[in-house]
Amino acid sequence: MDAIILQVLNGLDKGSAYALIALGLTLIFGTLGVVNFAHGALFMLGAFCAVTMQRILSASYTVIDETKTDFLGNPQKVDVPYVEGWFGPDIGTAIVDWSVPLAILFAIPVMLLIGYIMERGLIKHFYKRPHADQILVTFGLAIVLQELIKYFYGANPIPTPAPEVFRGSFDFGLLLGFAENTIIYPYWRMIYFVFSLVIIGAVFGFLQFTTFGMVVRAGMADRETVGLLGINIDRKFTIMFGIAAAVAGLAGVMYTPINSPNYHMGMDFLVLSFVVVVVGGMGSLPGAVLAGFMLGILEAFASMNWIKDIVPGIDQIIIYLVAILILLTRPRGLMGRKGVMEE
Amino acid sequence: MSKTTLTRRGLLKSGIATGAGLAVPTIFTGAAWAASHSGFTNAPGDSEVVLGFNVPQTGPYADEGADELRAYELAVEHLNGGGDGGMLSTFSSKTLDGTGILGRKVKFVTGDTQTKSDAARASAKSMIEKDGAIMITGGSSSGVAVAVQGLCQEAGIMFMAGLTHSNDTTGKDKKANGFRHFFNAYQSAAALGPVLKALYGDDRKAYHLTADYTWGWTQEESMVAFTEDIGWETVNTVLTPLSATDFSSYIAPVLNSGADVLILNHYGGNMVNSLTNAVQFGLREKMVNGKQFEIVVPLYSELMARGAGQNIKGIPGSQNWDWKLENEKGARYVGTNAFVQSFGEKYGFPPSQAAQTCYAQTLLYADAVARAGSFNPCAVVEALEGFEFDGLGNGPTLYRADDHQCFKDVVVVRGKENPENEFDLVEIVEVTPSEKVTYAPDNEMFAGGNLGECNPGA
Amino acid sequence: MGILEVKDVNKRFGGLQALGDVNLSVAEGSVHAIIGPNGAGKSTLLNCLVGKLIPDTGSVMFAGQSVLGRKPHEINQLGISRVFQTPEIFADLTVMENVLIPCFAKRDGAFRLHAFETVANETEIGEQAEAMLADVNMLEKRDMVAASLSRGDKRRLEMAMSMVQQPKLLLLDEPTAGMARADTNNTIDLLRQIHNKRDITMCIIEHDMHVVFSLAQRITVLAQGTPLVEDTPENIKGHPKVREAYLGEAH
Amino acid sequence: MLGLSKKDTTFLLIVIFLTMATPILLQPFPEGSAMATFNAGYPDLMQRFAIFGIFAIGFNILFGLTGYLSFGHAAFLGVGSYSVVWMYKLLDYNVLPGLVLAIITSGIFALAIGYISLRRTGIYFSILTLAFAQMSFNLAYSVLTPLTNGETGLQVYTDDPQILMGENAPNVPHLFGLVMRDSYQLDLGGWLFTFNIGYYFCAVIAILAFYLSLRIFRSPFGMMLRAIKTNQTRLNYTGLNARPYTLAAFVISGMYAGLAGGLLAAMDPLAGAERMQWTASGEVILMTILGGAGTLMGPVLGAGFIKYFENIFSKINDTMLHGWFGWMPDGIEDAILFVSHFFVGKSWHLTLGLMFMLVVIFLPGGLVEGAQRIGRLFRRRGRKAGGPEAEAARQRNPGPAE
Repeated sequence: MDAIILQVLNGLDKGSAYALIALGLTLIFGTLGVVNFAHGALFMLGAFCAVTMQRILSASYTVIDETKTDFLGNPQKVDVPYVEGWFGPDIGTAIVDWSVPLAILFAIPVMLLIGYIMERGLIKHFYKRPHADQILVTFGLAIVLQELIKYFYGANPIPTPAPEVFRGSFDFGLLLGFAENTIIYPYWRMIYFVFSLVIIGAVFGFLQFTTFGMVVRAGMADRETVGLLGINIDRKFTIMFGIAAAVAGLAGVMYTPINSPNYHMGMDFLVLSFVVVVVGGMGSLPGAVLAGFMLGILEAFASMNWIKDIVPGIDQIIIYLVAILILLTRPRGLMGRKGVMEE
Repeated sequence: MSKTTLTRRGLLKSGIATGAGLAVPTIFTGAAWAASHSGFTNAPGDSEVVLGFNVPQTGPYADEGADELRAYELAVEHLNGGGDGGMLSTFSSKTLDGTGILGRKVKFVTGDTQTKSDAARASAKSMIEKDGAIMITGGSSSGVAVAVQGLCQEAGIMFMAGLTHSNDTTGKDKKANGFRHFFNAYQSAAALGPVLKALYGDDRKAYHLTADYTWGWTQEESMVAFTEDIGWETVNTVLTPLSATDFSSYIAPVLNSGADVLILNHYGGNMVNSLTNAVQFGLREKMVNGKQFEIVVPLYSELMARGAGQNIKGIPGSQNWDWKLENEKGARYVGTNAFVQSFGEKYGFPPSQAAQTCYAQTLLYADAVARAGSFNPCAVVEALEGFEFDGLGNGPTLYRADDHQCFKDVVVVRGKENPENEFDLVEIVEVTPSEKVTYAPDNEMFAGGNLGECNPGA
Repeated sequence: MGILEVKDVNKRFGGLQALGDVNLSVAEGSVHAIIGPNGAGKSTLLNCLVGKLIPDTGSVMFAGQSVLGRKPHEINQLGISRVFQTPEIFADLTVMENVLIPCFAKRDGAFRLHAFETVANETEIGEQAEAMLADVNMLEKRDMVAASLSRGDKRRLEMAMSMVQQPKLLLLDEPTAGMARADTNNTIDLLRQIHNKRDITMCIIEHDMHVVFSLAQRITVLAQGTPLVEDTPENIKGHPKVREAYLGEAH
Repeated sequence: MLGLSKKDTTFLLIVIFLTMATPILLQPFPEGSAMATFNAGYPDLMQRFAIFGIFAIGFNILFGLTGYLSFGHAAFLGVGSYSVVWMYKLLDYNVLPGLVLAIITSGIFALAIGYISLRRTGIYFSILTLAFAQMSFNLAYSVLTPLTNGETGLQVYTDDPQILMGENAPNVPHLFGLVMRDSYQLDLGGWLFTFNIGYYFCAVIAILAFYLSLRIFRSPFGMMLRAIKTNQTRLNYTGLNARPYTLAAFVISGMYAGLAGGLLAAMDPLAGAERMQWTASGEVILMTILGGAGTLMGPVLGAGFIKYFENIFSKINDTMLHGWFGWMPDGIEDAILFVSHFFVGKSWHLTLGLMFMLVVIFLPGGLVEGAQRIGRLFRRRGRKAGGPEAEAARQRNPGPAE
């Protein structure tokens, strides 16, 4: 029982990442009809917003410390972050420590801007092109983006820890009456889960309760009619693309303490998030979220030892296996609409 | 089929009258030149010799590949008499004098393995077929090393392995034309065993998480054997998919299993992520069975340590070499400082163990050619087999003839609590002497392979 | 006994009774029209005939065989061809290819792996297709991409595609929908010409009374999923039930 | 000739000529010159051009004609390679039994995967094929190691049975004694041409594969496939069953992929699991679209383009750059070197990504369209573009996104 609760928790948190990426992917697909292979790259760019924030905050000036020597026997150069110089070591360290949460503020405008530029500069010209062309051009863009990141940040993962106070884990087991250490769960992962719920809720609320959202939803259902009503749907869709980019970016920022970001993390998530979107059903936002959490939880279960003992290697294929089973029993995924991307 | 032919390089550089259509059958780009340099693939001309540096330039190990490439360029510079000569001055064999190899200027070509066996072989083939490389070296994973080693064996080219840690490289998949300077999973485990006992006692319960591919398995097998040797109990061994990025679902059950040590048989991105996750779950603050919970990472690398950041603090593991070795452990490791000095002067930071092994391999090859007096792979193999040397930073070392594996001291390190700078991430706990990590050539973990005959190609 | 016999067909969509006890008999060689106001169930009935929908109860017999449970392509192979309300053609293929495909379907059946033959060498089929194109006055457009045709030409192409298979029964779903009067008249002429020349049984679903009364020999009036009357055009014209059904409809 | 129209026969003859002359055409620069780096006429790369050409031609039969975008063709590539290496291990180094087995096993795999996946269309089909291929890759890399040798890749060991191995039989891949890696070299005043047996073996098979694809394009079957792409509803109501047609196309293209995989192992006796990864499926998609989906030569051009970048651009390093630009003043040289670093050597992916974008933005019909535009420049205005490619290009879906 405790093992099951544990894996549900793990699954929820894996699922949060899948759901957030799939949500953005579906937003872009549903509103613009564009298959965006660069969406994983947006997630990665978000993560590197956190890295950049960390770099900015720890921007340093060099002090030569004559008392020590470096590896070549020269006097040791010591980097002192400006913030430490300005605010003193204690506050300075604290600010650097909080770089990931601070990066959220930084990432929102940056990602909106990147989304805006991408849509206006590139994606816009591909609305009427075949999906194959969209795939090729966005895949090319994804490669370019990740190679640029690699050029400036290297290929190695870059540690971006959570603030000190959020490190460590919480013992759920004690809360539920199990023995100590049976169900432990890191604080940051709980934050990530809550954060993803907030973002998902915000996107749904935005689409449900604002006029803007209403128009976009109508546009998702029937673009031409909405266009005929004299509403400038294109402009709204540009904003939607920015929002989707920001959702992916925020998912990336918050993910950095869970796994150190590297330049190819976007590609790692890309294929899985496509599977998630399709299992959820093309064009369905609730479907994407549901499928994200479902596949996350199933993946966590499949990694349990006794299941792996019965079916060796099941954790390697579970997502794909489930995807196949679902698509064969439900032709359009969990909540897909008819006629969307079936040609 | 006649095998008399002219190598492209020899032909062009020597200025033999060409122009007439001259079609001659060859095997590979076979070669025949001066009497002592005939009958093997890509025999170099009089003026220069080409080495092929095949390292990952894209993909997750690109930074490690970049460091290997730096070391190779440095080695070439030193072989050609440039720079401060690096380890040439400390190397026990004195045949290399800075005039290239056997009087030929050393040139090199580079390629991208992409850390995929296919791409690595394609890249190596282009070096052999197009650029006339006489030796291929490099790589950052065992799959690639085994694949390229196999190719070189077939083509009659020398292969000096870069970073490859799987037992198979000099075990099941060993080849006559291939040599490994880097240590292996068995040696890691053998070196770690006694140190772990000293650190954590002999009454421990270990839980293994293992990357689900060949290297991971050999690492796990070795670690299980040696930890059980010191009295530890193996609670469980769990395989994790190579493609996994989030290890939470594998790590969460660890505490509950009654284990008090977690051994992460992971490398690269897997290792960074699994370690980060394990620390995140607060495993290291827990007390289990009345003991502090501990994590062990058998194979360490500086770059991975940097990726894992502060999570690495206090985590023990093993390395082939460390740049602080000579300073901390004395003159036995002579060469280390000379190498660090010239590398550091040129690039501004200390070299990684991957860089050191690649630099050493290049020198060892050049020296073997010089001692053999020929580039013929069979002559080189003969010169390297059973070769005992010193002064390349690892202390006295033996290239064993039975399996072409180097036997030398293994460095046991631990993540430093208070690093002074970003390169000073680990502290040396102990150096396990080479006799403690030496095994019989027919050890069962290395069984099944066969060196075969050396192949000179054409 | 007609070539098409529909008996007691019922079809429900959830709470909606789309078809209720429909009985219909189409005589061989005749032109039979099915008319009715919007939502009368005309399209549902048609879809039941071609295999897109399966009725809940009842039977549909064609030339003595049941079509129920058969897939659309099987029903076509039995000899029923269908023309859509908006022309369904192979838009990316040439006009000639559009007509060749039904010819091959007629000759080779639903599937044949003729991967090593060459279309250009199939002279007999080519001649068939050319003759058909000549019949609909489109021979000079044979190498045009179908997507670039005018709407009227697309309609004619689609009819040519159906006709070239020499079906026993041709189902037409509002063949003049959205057409100008002149186009409508052209279409009527075309259909009449085809009927006379090839003697094909036709079943037309239509909205436009002008078309119906110009072509049909028998008419079935459908309202709320049930046939009201079936009779000759002359008798239908003044029929009170028909007027009642269409009352409120702007016709 | 050969059941082809005159135009197609000419086209085929041109293709045959280009294929046979590849070892010369790809060595435009004299050996030892600064530009020699850009020569591609060495056996391994030429073999890859031919092999990936076959892969892409086969993929194009499915994607170019029917529009079904498979994300799982790499699985067949891998199956083909494993089949050949297993034949080496069990019988001997003759490539023929392996290649036959490769085509058969990949055909069986394709039949099974296609039968299930083709129950869905559009992106649902794509994801089904992706799922099957990824499962194959993940299992081949780990659990199925006894069958695939996992990470290391399947290879021949000296203690393998090799029951047909004769006394003096070559212990490298060969065709009845014709050793694949043997080459003849021709030296012409500084130019060096390598005529490799393996390449010509692949080239002959590639020409056969191309010929077969040409026949399919011109056949009623090919026409039906294009009809499926443009309007499946109409096809059904025309009395044709789309399923067996798509399945046949899927199996044929799967067999092409298996053949290509088999040839990879025939040239180089090792089969790595990465061949089955989704990136390999992605690569063939990119090749096809880049060259021009639905055209005859496009996929081959796309394959050549990508493989050229992978193998040539990745090898350019600082030493070479210095060799080219060293004569320039230091400041300018540094600037050029700095810019070059974004595009060559370890950054070759970036160049490739940019190329994808540029081609798809400016040449929606792929490289073939580019070639046609250039061709048109040289032809008189107003003359209708002829030739089989123009026909194929016209056949390609010009319509908007669905």
